[in-house]
Amino acid sequence: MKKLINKPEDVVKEELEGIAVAHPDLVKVHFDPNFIVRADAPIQGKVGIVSGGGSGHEPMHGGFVGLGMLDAACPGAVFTSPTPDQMLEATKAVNGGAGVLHIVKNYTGDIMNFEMAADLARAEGIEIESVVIDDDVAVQDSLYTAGRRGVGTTVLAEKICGAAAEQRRSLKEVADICRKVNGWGRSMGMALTSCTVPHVGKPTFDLPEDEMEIGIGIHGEPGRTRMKIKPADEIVEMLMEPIISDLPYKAGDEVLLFVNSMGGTPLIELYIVYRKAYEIATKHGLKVVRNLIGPYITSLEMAGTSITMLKMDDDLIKLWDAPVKTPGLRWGV
Amino acid sequence: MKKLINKPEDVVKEELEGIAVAHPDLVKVHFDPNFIVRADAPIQGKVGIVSGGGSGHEPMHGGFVGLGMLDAACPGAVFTSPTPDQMLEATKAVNGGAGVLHIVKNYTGDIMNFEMAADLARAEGIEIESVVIDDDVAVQDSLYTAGRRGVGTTVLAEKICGAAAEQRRSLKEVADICRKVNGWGRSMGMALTSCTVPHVGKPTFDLPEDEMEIGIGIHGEPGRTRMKIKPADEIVEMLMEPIISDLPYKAGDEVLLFVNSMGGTPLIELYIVYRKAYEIATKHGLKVVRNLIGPYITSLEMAGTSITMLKMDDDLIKLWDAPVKTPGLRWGV
Amino acid sequence: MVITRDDVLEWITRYAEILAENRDYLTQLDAAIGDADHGANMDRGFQAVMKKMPEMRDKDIGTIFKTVGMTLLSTVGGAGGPLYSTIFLQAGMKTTGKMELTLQDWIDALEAGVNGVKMRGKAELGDKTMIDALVPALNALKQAAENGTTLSDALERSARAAEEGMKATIPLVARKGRASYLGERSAGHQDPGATSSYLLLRTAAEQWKNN
Amino acid sequence: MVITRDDVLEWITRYAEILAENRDYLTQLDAAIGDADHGANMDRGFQAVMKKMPEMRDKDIGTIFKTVGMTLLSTVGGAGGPLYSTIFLQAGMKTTGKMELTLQDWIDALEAGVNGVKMRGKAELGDKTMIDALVPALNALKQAAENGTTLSDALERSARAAEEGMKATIPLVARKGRASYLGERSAGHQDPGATSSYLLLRTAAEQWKNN
Ligand SMILES: Nc1ncnc2c1ncn2[C@@H]1O[C@H](COP(=O)(O)OP(=O)(O)O)[C@@H](O)[C@H]1O
Ligand SMILES: Nc1ncnc2c1ncn2[C@@H]1O[C@H](COP(=O)(O)OP(=O)(O)O)[C@@H](O)[C@H]1O
Ligand SMILES: [Mg+2]
Ligand SMILES: [Mg+2]
Ligand SMILES: [Mg+2]
Ligand SMILES: [Mg+2]
Repeated sequence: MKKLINKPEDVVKEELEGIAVAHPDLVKVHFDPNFIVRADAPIQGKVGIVSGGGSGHEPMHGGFVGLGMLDAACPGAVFTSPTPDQMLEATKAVNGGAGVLHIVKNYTGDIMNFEMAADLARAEGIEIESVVIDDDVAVQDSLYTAGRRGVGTTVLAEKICGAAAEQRRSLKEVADICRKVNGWGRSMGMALTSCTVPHVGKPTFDLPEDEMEIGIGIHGEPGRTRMKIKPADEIVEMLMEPIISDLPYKAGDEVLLFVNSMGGTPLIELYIVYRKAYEIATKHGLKVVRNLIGPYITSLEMAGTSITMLKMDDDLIKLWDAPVKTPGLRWGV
Repeated sequence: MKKLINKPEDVVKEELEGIAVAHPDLVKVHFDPNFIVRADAPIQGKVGIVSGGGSGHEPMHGGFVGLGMLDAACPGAVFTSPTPDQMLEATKAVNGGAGVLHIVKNYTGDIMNFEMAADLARAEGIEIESVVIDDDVAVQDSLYTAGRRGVGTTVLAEKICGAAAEQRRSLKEVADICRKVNGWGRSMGMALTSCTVPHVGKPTFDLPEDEMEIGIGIHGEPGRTRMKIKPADEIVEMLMEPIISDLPYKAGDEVLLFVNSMGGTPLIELYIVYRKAYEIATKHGLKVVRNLIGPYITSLEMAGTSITMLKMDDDLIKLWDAPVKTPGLRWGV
Repeated sequence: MVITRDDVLEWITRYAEILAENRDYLTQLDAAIGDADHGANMDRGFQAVMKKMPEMRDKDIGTIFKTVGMTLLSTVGGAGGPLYSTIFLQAGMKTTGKMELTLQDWIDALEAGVNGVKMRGKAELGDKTMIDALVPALNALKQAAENGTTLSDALERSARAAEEGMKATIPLVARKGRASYLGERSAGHQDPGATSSYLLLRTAAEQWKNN
Repeated sequence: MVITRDDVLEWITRYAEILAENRDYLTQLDAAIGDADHGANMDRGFQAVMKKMPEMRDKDIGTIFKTVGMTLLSTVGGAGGPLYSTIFLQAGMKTTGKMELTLQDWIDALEAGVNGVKMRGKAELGDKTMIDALVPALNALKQAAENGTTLSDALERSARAAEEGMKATIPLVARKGRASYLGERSAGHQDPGATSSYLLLRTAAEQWKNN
């Protein structure tokens, strides 16, 4: 295992210590239970937004805490959803009296832990709305399974809901926007290499030099199919087709196109991916009105990419453009 | 070779095509000769700032074109300095009558090509200043060799000079600030893995699973020494010691601390590195007043990190904080 | 023919050791169809439980179970955290104040735990989860009690039933939890949660075999 | 006993082929002590030169050399680009209007080119650069001319001297170019630029051996 770490069991703690000394102007880091909270929380009268999940997806979620995005993030162990006590403390820390939105990615662990935290918070008199993100078209949607995973749309939902909360919209409105974003967002990912979970010490799966996994999630889990590696343009077609046909997006739709690195894929390749994704979207009559390109929701050092498309309307565009000031996303301020 | 590319010979062209469709609001991309220029160039009365170098270091330089940073960037083939015709055309495109600054990393190829371009531009009546960045303490400084490489300080110089030019400071002033930044900046890097140049198809060097290279540059070249891999804290000490003692930085100095990913190292590890670098800087009495953490000057997908420290004064801090709006760096606007 | 408070503490202690020994094994299983953390999660949780030993030593079994449950809740995370925590919290409610457990007490406690897991996780038998080890084990216990077998015999049967249930997860296509994202590709692998549940019941059978 | 315009064009054409064949070899050499692009750079440059063949065909040697130089300048990049471009541009100035070259013309052209490289790159003999192949080759040519040998014999001697100079770079510690960043670690490897320069002169000797 080649990583810039000390002891595997200290990875998350030391990462948080790094964040604490790096961004004291933006965030405060609490330990035991671990959570990252806006330096100016709680903000009276503003809906608080809390998210969280396993570590290893940086900058998500901790890097998205700050003005115009999350009020708090709860990092679990690497790829392990955090625990209800973290979520409860984070919720209390950001409660400004207008209620708190939990943005939860659709994993059994995240769902159950956030459910318990919401129950506990409600018991303390805090109004809670929970919205589950399940945008991964690589997984068949079904009532009889855990359903779809929550992936790239999470980042977009956090930005957009953060802006809505900043405008002092009500808990119900912010939660409704979150549901709309989830309903309008679709993602699909692929991996060229596995990642290595620090406490495991070797790659989660073996992928021969000439093969790739299509339909991976963000936890180093294998994808839906393994196949020979192909040119970028063909790979992008394999990711875009199921996205576009799933919603389905219609000619004339305005969309945000988000090309994400799984962690180990550099920007030079992302632009090659973006070029083709943009071409395909345009060929389908979609109007790419906004975009995001970079490593925003990662799987440690995994090489690969995911593409997320989000249908936009005027309100979403305005919320997307609104100022954001976090360690991981910043503009307009 | 596992990369999201099509044909190796098309990598740079297709990356540029991606940038062109991704950021039409910020930049225009010219082909044959290749250069990226601010959408609103030339700006009358403003010093133009041009940089360039081999591709494979993204977001540097193309991602730093925009308000408050570069006016144009000239991308060469992967790891190959661009040619004088690119630089000449870029220089002409950004010349607003106040002269043009060339920020050149200290590599024989970059130096020679920029020299020729400067001669050609001067022959066309454009005032040119060239500042060479040579901040890499891994390389012995000597008059009898090519000297030190230009690495991380380049990113900081481009941001700071860009802000100075935006304030309509004169060519001489902007060039002097660039020289000051170069004089006050020191860097050192290390690699956990090699990168793979697309047209070569296999890693530039072989690095066993338990070894690392200390003192690497940004072109996949081997470093100064190879050794067994160590815990992050020890690695950071090995990078920080030569940096701090080289300038030398003195207790009480205000510094900017820049922890960079070589491309394949994810943010979670960078924060572990930052934590220790911050601790060491603080222990030496240095005051870390600003920082930058992320993949900003990369070597394709190489795993590893580099640390840059820049001594700051009030003017540099103000210029650092000034608005910047580029694909790769953005704040304040 | 009863399980004393000390038996319970020894069982928990031994299970913590078993988890440490099987940490990599459980993680391997989870790497194949999940995210390679089940061993580490369970081990972290039960190490935290072991730190609570001093304060649990003189408590009743209900309090012990509830302490284990609360500790797991705040240290395990993932899907395993709430589920194992639920088992112990629910078992704790059924055993409040008790200093020893009869076979029937143990059945009641386990049943409450298993029902809690079903409620929380909404998994059915055959979904390729820990339910597939827990439910057969519970049924075997009940059957043994009806047949009037000894406590140790009943425990052995429940461990065997858990083992069979665990092995039966191998061919299944997962319908719940992270493995369900793999669809057909999840078949051919043993479920990690069913495995840790089997180990829990196997440890009970070994630990209490002279009761 | 002269080099005609067509000889020059054939030499350039053949060198382009040789570079394509040695592309990976040159890149390997550059990977060891540089950045693994010398083969690709030179190949790209001379492929671009080949595209200019139609327009060069009926020009004088000076114009041909200058066209090659300008083409390399805008297509090679790196250190190799300006240096090889300088060789051809300078040689072109010395041969303006000429339709054929005597041995002395060739010596003058190459000398101008080598001096240009020295000026631009500021490297000395022994710095582990292309200078280490070019300077011995030039000296051998001059010596041969003094001794009154035939053109083909002189060219063969210059190719051999370039080869020796190239091999002599192996033990050297680089003081110029990218390899100098490696310090002592650059010793033990043959310089890629000296190798491509050797190939240039070896191709001339082969191509013009019947002149
Ligand atoms: N809905 C569910 N009901 C019951 N058990 C479940 C459910 N979902 C997952 N599990 C169990 O949890 C185990 C995985 O636990 P763990 O690896 O700790 O959590 P995670 O999947 O969040 O990484 C699975 O092997 C399965 O036995
Ligand atoms: N200052 C110099 N003078 C002469 N030749 C040089 C100098 N610097 C480098 N070279 C030659 O250039 C070669 C490298 O060329 P190339 O790989 O194309 O450029 P780069 O080093 O920019 O990648 C070296 O092997 C060396 O022979
Ligand atoms: Mg997990
Ligand atoms: Mg090069
Ligand atoms: Mg798991
Ligand atoms: Mg080179």
